[in-house]
Amino acid sequence: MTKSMLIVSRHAPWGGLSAREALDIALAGGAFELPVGLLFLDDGVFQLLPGQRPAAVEQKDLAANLQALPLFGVEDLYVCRQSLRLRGLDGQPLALSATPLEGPELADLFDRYDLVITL
Amino acid sequence: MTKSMLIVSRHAPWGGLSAREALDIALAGGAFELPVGLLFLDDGVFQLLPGQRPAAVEQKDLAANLQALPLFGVEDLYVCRQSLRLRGLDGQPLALSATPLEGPELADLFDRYDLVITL
Amino acid sequence: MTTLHLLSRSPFGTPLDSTLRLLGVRDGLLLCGDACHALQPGSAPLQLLEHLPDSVALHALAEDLEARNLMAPERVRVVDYPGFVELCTRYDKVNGWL
Amino acid sequence: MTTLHLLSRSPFGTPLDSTLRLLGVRDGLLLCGDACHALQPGSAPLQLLEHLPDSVALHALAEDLEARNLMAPERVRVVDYPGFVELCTRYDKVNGWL
Amino acid sequence: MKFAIALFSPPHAPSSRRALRFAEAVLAGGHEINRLFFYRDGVYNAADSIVTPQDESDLPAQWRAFVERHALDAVVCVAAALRRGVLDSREAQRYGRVAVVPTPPWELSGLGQLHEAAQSADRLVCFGGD
Amino acid sequence: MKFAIALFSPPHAPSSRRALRFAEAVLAGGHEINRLFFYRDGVYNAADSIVTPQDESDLPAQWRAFVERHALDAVVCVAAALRRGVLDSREAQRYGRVAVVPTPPWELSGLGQLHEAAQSADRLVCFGGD
Repeated sequence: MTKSMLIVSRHAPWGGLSAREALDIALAGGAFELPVGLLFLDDGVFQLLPGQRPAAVEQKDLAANLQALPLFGVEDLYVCRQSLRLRGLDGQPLALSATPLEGPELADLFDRYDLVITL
Repeated sequence: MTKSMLIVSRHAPWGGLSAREALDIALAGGAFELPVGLLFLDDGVFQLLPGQRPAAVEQKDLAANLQALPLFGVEDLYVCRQSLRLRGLDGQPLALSATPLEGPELADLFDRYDLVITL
Repeated sequence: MTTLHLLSRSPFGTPLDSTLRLLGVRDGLLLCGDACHALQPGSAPLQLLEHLPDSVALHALAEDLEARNLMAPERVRVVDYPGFVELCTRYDKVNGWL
Repeated sequence: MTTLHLLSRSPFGTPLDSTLRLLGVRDGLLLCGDACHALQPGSAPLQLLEHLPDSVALHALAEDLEARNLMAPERVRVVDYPGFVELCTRYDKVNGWL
Repeated sequence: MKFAIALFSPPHAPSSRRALRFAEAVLAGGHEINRLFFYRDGVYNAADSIVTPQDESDLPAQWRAFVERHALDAVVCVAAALRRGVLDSREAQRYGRVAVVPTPPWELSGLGQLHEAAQSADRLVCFGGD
Repeated sequence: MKFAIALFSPPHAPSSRRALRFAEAVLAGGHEINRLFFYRDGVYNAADSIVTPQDESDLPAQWRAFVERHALDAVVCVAAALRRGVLDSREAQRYGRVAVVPTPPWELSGLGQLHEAAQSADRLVCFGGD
């Protein structure tokens, strides 16, 4: 029986390798046709903001990796609404469509997956 | 003219190398007979608690390094009182005598030193 | 499906509340490393832990309490490594908050 | 003696207030890296910054704002690397909050 | 039960030792470890060039002895390892560098090995942070 | 003005690149750098075994080129480097390991060099964190 995996990405995109290395786990899971979900939590929500230009700090854009998620079969994307709200981002347009969750919906999400990896 | 250096140690003693590497800078400064001060701030105040037994996690005790400070001429030890208070430690006995400072006294301390290194 | 959540970072350096919000009512929490400082009497993190529903089981790794000269409050079960392994078998999955 | 304080970590991951408490009235602050997220409109860190005395000069590194699509509020002076170097010469010392 | 254990922290982080003591207790408790996976800064645990001060625990040596003694499957993520300078002799030759991870018992491979281990284990336990 | 610059973060942290761009601007502005000091995880910037993905900035190579071009004094803290596996050929020989830091332009030395640089500089600037 194939197990589902929830990957929780908690870090902003250009402050280190964390966001990239979480995405790599998601894409690898998708490439193996595993059921993978991705939750953007805490500073991880900054990955979803449009109009970022990481070339300004000589970093590779993650946008391509994010857009590749559905191509790799990773279609279950979630974002923590409380994390958005704390950062003044609630209601802002996001570059990627992710299901906003809050309160008990988040615990329910954890509940539905067989495995969780937080980065 | 010799410059004075304030070293700000902000991390708990057994959670990584930060506390040890801050102390090493202080001891090296003392060995060169430089005027060095040490401020325990934020989680750094946990370094001052008595009765710790790092052997339980197979780590070397920092107590010897802390006790060595005056021998190396590092006698100006300070602790942030607000950091103690936030951790429920205000008024607790400390293993090392450090001058408690708070509010504008901390900005004054920074002001008095020629150099600051925060770890 | 129940989750055992591992916490190892200091609760004063990284906000604890955003993690605690995600706990399910039947989940468990294991404090290790600097996360054990959350048990410091009179601190805000301890208050947050005490406000968790009774159904959430709290645990702490013995060696990390001993290293830090901390006492566990009555609600917190102290475990050694065999106990840590046993906890992992009892919950359906394990999530490490890095 | 005045100090230029460098901040590079996210203000949501590590508490900003304990650092801001230590600023002298004539000190300066330079936000770089993820610390620039403190300028996010409507966020708590921005409120903390706005409550600093007017005598504390606020700066942000241009490239980090651009990378994050952030606008600096009027009070914040945006600097490039030559401006960063110039700031270091203007203050008596520089303290990096790692 | 079958455990997959992942480590994301370097040997000088307490979570490296914690992961090792946990792994020892897993085997001592009659359980099985189907794979150890080293990702992010965890790849440094396989670096052969680390010199630990004599009076401190030598985690890279302890990991190596543990892996060898129990003939465990110990996989180091190759992408994470390359950018951190942890190379085996094949990668070192390819890029004209020196090898700092010995081949046996360590193996450099991809993230697929993490998923495979997680799929075939009863529990995945990740160690990281401090 | 004379600058002493210390770096505490590894090449894959943004503060490594920030420190380098700052150092370049210091020289471009007609100032002087009396020493670069690499401490804590900053010692990895001198590791010769790091292989950066082709489409990313290769900070260890950029640091090396910068240090060589301007003939700078670049000191790597020996205690921090040993425990992180960053060894020059002398230390590698002493401990029976492979060298992952080339001798020129890098030099392994003690924390006294940080103090000496800070004493003789007009400004000490430390880079670390993210």
